[in-house]
Amino acid sequence: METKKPMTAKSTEEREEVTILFAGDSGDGIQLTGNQFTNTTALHGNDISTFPNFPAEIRAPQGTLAGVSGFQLHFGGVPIYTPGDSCDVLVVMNAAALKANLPKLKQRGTIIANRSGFDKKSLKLAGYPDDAAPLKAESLTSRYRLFEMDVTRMTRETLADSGMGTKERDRSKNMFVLGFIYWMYSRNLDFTIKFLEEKFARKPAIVAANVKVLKAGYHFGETSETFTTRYEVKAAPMPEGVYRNVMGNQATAMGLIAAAKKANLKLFYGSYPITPASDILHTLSKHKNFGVRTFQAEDEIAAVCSAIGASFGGALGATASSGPGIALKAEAIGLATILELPLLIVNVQRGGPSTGLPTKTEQADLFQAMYGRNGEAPLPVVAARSPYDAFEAVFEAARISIEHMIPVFFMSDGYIANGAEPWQFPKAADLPAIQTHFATPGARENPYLPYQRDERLVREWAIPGMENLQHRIGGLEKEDLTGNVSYDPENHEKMVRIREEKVERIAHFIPDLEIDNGPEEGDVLVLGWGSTYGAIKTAVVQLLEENKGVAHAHLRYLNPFPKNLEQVMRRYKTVLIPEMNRGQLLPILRGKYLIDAKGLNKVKGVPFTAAEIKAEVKRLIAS
Amino acid sequence: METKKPMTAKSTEEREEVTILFAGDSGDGIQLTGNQFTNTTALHGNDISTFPNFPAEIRAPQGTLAGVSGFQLHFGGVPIYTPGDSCDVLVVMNAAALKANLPKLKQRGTIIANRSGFDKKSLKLAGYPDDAAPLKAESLTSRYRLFEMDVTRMTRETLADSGMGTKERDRSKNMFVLGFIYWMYSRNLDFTIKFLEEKFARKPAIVAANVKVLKAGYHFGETSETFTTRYEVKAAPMPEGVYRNVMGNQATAMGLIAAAKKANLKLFYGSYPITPASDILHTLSKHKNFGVRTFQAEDEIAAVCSAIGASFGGALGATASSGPGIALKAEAIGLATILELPLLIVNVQRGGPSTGLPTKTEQADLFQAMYGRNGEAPLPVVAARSPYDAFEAVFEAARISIEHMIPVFFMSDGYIANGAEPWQFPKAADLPAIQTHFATPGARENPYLPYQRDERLVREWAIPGMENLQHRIGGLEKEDLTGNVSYDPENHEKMVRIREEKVERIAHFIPDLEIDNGPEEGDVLVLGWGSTYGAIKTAVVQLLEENKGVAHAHLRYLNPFPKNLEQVMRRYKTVLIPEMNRGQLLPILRGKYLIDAKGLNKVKGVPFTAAEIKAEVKRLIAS
Amino acid sequence: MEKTVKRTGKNYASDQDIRWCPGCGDYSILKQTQSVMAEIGLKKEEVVFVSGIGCSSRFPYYMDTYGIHSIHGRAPAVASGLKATRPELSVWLITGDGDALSIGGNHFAHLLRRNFDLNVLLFNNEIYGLTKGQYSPTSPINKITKSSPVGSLDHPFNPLAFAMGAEATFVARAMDRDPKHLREILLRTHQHKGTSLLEIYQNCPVFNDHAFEAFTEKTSKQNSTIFVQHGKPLTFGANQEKGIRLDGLRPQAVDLSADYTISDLWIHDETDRTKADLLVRMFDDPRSEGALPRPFGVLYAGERSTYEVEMNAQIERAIALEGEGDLDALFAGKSTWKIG
Amino acid sequence: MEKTVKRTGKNYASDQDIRWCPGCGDYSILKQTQSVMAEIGLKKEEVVFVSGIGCSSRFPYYMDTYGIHSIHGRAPAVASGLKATRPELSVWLITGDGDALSIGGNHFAHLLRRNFDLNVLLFNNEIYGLTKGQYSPTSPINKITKSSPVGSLDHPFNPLAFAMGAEATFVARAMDRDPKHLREILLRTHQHKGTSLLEIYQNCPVFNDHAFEAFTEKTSKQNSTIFVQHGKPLTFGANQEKGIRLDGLRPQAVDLSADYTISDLWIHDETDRTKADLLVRMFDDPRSEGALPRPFGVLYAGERSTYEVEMNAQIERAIALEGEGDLDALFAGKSTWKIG
Ligand SMILES: Cc1ncc(C[n+]2csc(CCOP(=O)(O)OP(=O)(O)O)c2C)c(N)n1
Ligand SMILES: Cc1ncc(C[n+]2csc(CCOP(=O)(O)OP(=O)(O)O)c2C)c(N)n1
Ligand code: SF4
Ligand code: SF4
Ligand SMILES: [Mg+2]
Ligand SMILES: [Mg+2]
Repeated sequence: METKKPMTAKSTEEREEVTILFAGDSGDGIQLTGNQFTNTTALHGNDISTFPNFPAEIRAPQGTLAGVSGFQLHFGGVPIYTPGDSCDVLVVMNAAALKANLPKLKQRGTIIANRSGFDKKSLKLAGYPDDAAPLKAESLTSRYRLFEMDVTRMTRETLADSGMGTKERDRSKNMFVLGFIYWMYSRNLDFTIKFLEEKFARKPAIVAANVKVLKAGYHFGETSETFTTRYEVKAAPMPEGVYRNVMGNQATAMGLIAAAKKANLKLFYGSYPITPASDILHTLSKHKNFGVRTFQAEDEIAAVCSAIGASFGGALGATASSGPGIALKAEAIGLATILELPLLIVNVQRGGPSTGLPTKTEQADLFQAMYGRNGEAPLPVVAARSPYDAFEAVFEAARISIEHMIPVFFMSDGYIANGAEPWQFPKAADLPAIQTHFATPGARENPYLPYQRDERLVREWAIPGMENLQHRIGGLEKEDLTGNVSYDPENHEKMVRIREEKVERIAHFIPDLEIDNGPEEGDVLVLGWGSTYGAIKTAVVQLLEENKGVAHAHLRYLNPFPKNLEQVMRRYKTVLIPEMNRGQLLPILRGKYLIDAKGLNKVKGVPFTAAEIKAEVKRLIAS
Repeated sequence: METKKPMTAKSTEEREEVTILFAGDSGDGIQLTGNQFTNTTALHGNDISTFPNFPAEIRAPQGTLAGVSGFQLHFGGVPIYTPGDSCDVLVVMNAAALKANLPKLKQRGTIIANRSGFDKKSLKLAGYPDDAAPLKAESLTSRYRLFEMDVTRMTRETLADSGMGTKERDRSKNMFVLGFIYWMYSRNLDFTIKFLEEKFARKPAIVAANVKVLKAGYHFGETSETFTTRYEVKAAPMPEGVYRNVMGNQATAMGLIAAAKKANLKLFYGSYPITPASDILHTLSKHKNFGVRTFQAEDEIAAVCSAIGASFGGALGATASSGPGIALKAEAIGLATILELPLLIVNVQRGGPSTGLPTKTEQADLFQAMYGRNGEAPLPVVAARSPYDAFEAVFEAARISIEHMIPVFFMSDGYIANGAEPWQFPKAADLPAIQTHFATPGARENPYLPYQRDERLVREWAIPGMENLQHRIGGLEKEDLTGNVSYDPENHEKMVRIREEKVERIAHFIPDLEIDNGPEEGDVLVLGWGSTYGAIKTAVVQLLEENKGVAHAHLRYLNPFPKNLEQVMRRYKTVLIPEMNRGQLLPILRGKYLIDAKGLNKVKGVPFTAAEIKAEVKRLIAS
Repeated sequence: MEKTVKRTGKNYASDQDIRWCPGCGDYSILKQTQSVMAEIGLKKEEVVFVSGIGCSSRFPYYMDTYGIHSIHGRAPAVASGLKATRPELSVWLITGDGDALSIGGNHFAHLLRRNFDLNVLLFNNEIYGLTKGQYSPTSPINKITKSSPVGSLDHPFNPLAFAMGAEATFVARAMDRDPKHLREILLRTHQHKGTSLLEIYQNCPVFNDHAFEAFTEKTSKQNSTIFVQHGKPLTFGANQEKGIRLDGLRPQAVDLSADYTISDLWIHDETDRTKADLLVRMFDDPRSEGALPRPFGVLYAGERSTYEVEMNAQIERAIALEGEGDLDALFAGKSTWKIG
Repeated sequence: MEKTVKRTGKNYASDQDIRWCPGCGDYSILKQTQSVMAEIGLKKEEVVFVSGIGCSSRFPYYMDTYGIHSIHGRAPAVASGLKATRPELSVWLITGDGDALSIGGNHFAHLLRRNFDLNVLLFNNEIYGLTKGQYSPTSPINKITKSSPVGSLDHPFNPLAFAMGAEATFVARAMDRDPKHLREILLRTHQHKGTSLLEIYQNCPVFNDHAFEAFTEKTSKQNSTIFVQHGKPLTFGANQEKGIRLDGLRPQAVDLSADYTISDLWIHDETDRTKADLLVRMFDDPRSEGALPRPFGVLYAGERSTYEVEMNAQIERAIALEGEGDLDALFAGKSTWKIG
């Protein structure tokens, strides 16, 4: 369908950027609504960042606070790095959604509320007192702009003669809201209509109903008297090119496929489902035509061990999990360390300790990645900074793993995994080739020594099927060169040092740390890693506008560190390290360089806001 | 039997201290010989330290280097802290034993060699060239004092009319050597005779044979012309009291039993066998009359989980393993962290990574204890410094665990586990009582809140069977006070901080760090933890005799650190931290206090020698 | 654990909001369990629910008893330690098909062979519910799920055959949709001394609706289920007009109206392990041609001493033999010496 | 993996010193395995031995093939990943009773149900050898060991019954002391397509000597062992003068000289799972009164497609359907937009 630009008396205002938070019951289709708006907005040319936030329960009790599902979406005609500290528009489907999310709304922000979600029962379920009328409360009406609309009723009416039951009709509620918001932000309905047509290809009645409601919502905006203004957010000045929208777990899956392909290896992915990592498994399992072998193992130990077996056989073995599952893999990762085989361990971090907050985000597994094994077992650690960056970062992790014959940790988190942003995806041909380091089978001058190394300390990879290269490896300490079992004291120390040095030497094969933003020296360096990128970036951009002497650098490589890290740190009076944990990178850097870096820590299961980082930098500059 | 002091023309020299290394094939009964000499020598009143060193194989190929079993024993009339850097006397039963151990013999040291262990076959098995005669080699005879004796032949002859077969007779070979060494060091045979009588109570013929050979060895010393001198090592000036000999694993087992008893709790020990921790299980399983429940679980995960279950039920749950097994427990330890129940996790560290060097010692699991879990999950860590100290240290660990309702790591290692030393064991009545923190069942004014805390942040322990205190706990983040599941951001941060602070506050309930030896301030502080104690102690004693400005302090508590640790460190120009790893305590202290402490690291599966530490201190002072 | 106060099922409910999806089979199981607790008259403080992780494993939160929601797959180990030290408690283990048979398979098997006296309720919905719908070790082959978009490859476990192979002493089956029978079998599960395994077919309307339809729908259930009772012949059908006889070693469904009478039928003997081995193998896909009906009820109830009884007996024997442990004697060991 | 070069068992030996105790049963198994390799004519570079941890798990070091000595209990998972990606290799998994049935029980069970085409040699010595003598999940109850000074409490697993419960497709038993039979069964183990489980009774002279004496000693073995062969009646005794018949569902030992003739006997049908279920339950303590003999040989050999075949078929189907994966199309996904 073509959405004709309606002739209307309503005015259109321009906005640089907008944050909308859709919130409702987990059954209300909030995630779908958010995703649709995201995609449409991406096609519109805006820069975007999203953050879905759903309850740990599959279907938490309807109407309660625990059951609230949210989707926050920040888009603009300027570069966007986070889903937004707070929102301009809060769309709430029921009372619980309002109660849970009102603190996130900006002063003078807009509330769009589904009136029928505020009936007696809904108020009670949300835990309001018996006589409460939150939408009427002074405290609300004086601070925010409220638009009530009876979404439920209007949806039912729209479908009055569809022949559908009430329950079925109610399922389209979210389309009404979506249509309305499309109107409000002058978007086009095409993408969503196409989506509906594909999704329900076999159920034309459902397509028709949803499209009808979607349009009804759009037209409601146009015709209703309450709404006098719509907004226009211009396309962002993004680099020229072709874009798509991508979520972190998707990007991770694609990065793995690409790396295997670029190394000419089979990809074997052994995994056991766990939130928020499961979607990597789901995505990979759809791409069997790339020769990807996904193996849903009986547990995390089997998952990583199967990946080790695959790597021994000459594939790129990969496994992913989240905190508790990674803990289970520790012993096997130790084995892989001493075997010196390629292996990728993906940790999509979530709130801990223990089962913790399964659906929330956190960065508290860095210690585990660095130190969570018995014995001296250092391994490279690479972290993604944002959903789309997961592609490049995991590709890098795989490159290091394959080229240096070493297991590598790849750190993502719940925020990256489920967040989405536009991605100017690369051309396959432009991706660097990854060099495998296979031994030469057949007749040889010298016998194959599995633990003979090149100048990078990398051993050759001989795999079953290669003639004359038969050898045995295992978890016992091995003799230098031969790989035979050795209990010799000198040899042990030698091998421990070699494995350590081998990690260190990778520093020669990774780029130096660059200043992402800001002066090359100055008052404060905000040094981040992982998904704090967007918040730090936003904060530093703003601080620089305020002429503060602050810069931002972001570590992708956490082991080994870039060669110039110390130098960079020493160029600033203060180094601030924001982490969504209680300080993990911080003590490592302090201990290594004896630099009195400061931490900024948040452990709430939700990302930093740019404001929090700004405030801390200002405090540091002032003090 | 009473060993009559023989009238002999031989002279007796006095020695302050002596180190003997017994070495032979794993089938030669070396460990038994060493243990017998240890016990007899302890009864003699000497201070002692021992270090058994056996191959990873059950019965490695006879006669080969891999099959060599050693038992080093350092005793003296002065305080003894280590099994000795090098040995005065090397007893070798075969060529492989000589080849493997000669480097450990001091210049001018004594070799006692079993001649028949140097026949052609033995030489070949030991990997000597065809025409080698190592006992005749200039390099040997010029540097050491060699006594050859044909133990095998003499043993066989002694038992010539015993009616036993050759193979059976040969089994008593070690008794001949033991008898001879008893003569050489003027020891009494009683203890060993009594031991033999008890061990073979049902086989009097075997007792008779062994005793006969033992005496034959003793008399051989007396009568043989080769030996002109015997030695006397006077009793050591040890504090008055009653002593026994104890190995680290035994002391650990007893400490656990004692702690449970002093807390009036059942002891439940869930474990899966692993070297070098298994003996704790073996020892505990013998003491069922203390109500100790040992449970040989199907794996390490079940072991720790069963202990958690027992603790939930109101027992003291404990589990032990070594590196790889501890790695497997990581996820469950995270659970225990968030449950806030007593739990003792014993790590008898061995060489790593992975399966590593199962029978060798190392300190490379400190990182794992501190950081080897997902999420923010700090736990107290307590380390033993020597075999007998394991008793007190594990008792302390248990005290903290029970009194503070928190899982505690107790760190031992292979050297402590299997080493032995005299122990002036305490009176049970003198051990401090351990206070449990049970809730009051029955009718209550206020409802029971499982996560309500006292000023130490310790929660009350309510266990099944207690009326009106029913509650549910688990691995999801819990609401402050109620313990209900909570995904609230603020609550999460609060709980993370509380758990952290709870560990920190334990610092108020442990002693300050004291200087073990040396001045209260000065040039170098040697700061150790764990089983490096003896080597550091010996080194610092010697350095102080040389008037160096060096002191020794030893950390028992690794988390939290003693309150005064930073102060103490700052009183010295340099802090040296020797560790049998690549530096684990070191970066933690550097990061925490920004003190430029230095590491001295050894990762060879064998302990530091005092000389190594001395040399490094001298180097530091000189530079 | 004797009858003391008269209680109803509701007395066993905690104050926590229940967070299962509407229509989830877990509700029925919760209700019947609470009701059985009341019927037995268990003291709330002497009951402990131990669970792993999964939708089903949320169960303990909803019981006003002691409870521990442990980690994925490890509930059997937690319960073992608890029962070993507190044999007098009534311990109930709640687990799912993933929790018990995927990550927790080994602990589950070892629990069965050790035979601690506790009750295992295995909520089998043939899917991973909590992680939003991946196939489980009980999902039929070729199952299309999020992680198997073109069908799963893994031949499924037969949970009760697995249990028999792991030396279980009590093996039973029930379903959420037949609360009366479920209740009856819950009672039997409680009564057995030893590890009692009750597999409960539980519908997950969100991720695996209809998985057990053949056993629960009016139209099909009479021919696809058979409710076994000790000492009774195996009959089934709308009017119990069919039965199972043994043709040599092979169970065979027969029509009672025709060539066979009730006396030809297999008489259920729940104490007979060989017969139980055959019964658990009656595991045909109910939609397949000539499928035998799926047996429900107590398939096996053997006798074997329980682990905690033997463990405590060893301790009592040790005390009888050596006397109550004396720390001073322990410390001194076998040989000491005196200085000074 | 076809016959190519004529080799002897020695060709398959590596240059490493063997580090088992003198007299250990492992030697015999090593020798027969090498000899079978030669007989089959496997190419050394196409063979992989995967093991866990234990004395037995040292095995790969002694073979001049590819080998991986992994971690305790996890060899099945390692082998699964290997076989999934390299279906053409001949993969042999070496494990012990502790490795396979204690820590590794779950992986072992899942391997069996998935039915990867590989061979599992389970060295059962009823003890933990490498850790110096603790009881294992196959040790008889009341076993006195280092960790059970007054006797173990755990009812043991019956490994082959466990395997049947875990949906194994091939289940066999042999022993170190009967090398000829061992060799024959090793060959069968190799030939089966799917996960072939061969349990080998292996004497540990150091920590558990005599464990299988009843089956290996001249005086007792004729009455306590029965060697089954497909299609042949179950006979045993010094002169095969005894046999096993089925009395209803119960195997019964009978004397052929008396009331029964050979035609009354149970005919072994290795493809019959029900019979195999009964056979694996012939597990009496050979020293007990009226003990049935213990069966050796191939007890079950069923057919089921292998995991790797199905996995690779899915991949080929996907390629046939969607074409070889194209990275650019993957990156672009379903909807893109252009800027500039
Ligand atoms: C160590 C670990 N791995 C994975 C998970 C994720 N996880 C939670 S429950 C579950 C499976 C649930 O399936 P089931 O046991 O059948 O329970 P259901 O939800 O179906 O009741 C998984 C894989 C976890 N919590 N912990
Ligand atoms: C994670 C882990 N736990 C424990 C051990 C110690 N361990 C090594 S082998 C073994 C058991 C060996 O028994 P089995 O599998 O029967 O092999 P056997 O030595 O008898 O051949 C144990 C407990 C280990 N190596 N790793
Ligand atoms: S996902 Fe399925 S099993 Fe889980 S609560 Fe919902 S309906 Fe029940
Ligand atoms: S301990 Fe036993 S199983 Fe291990 S090598 Fe020695 S004899 Fe063999
Ligand atoms: Mg399930
Ligand atoms: Mg064994």
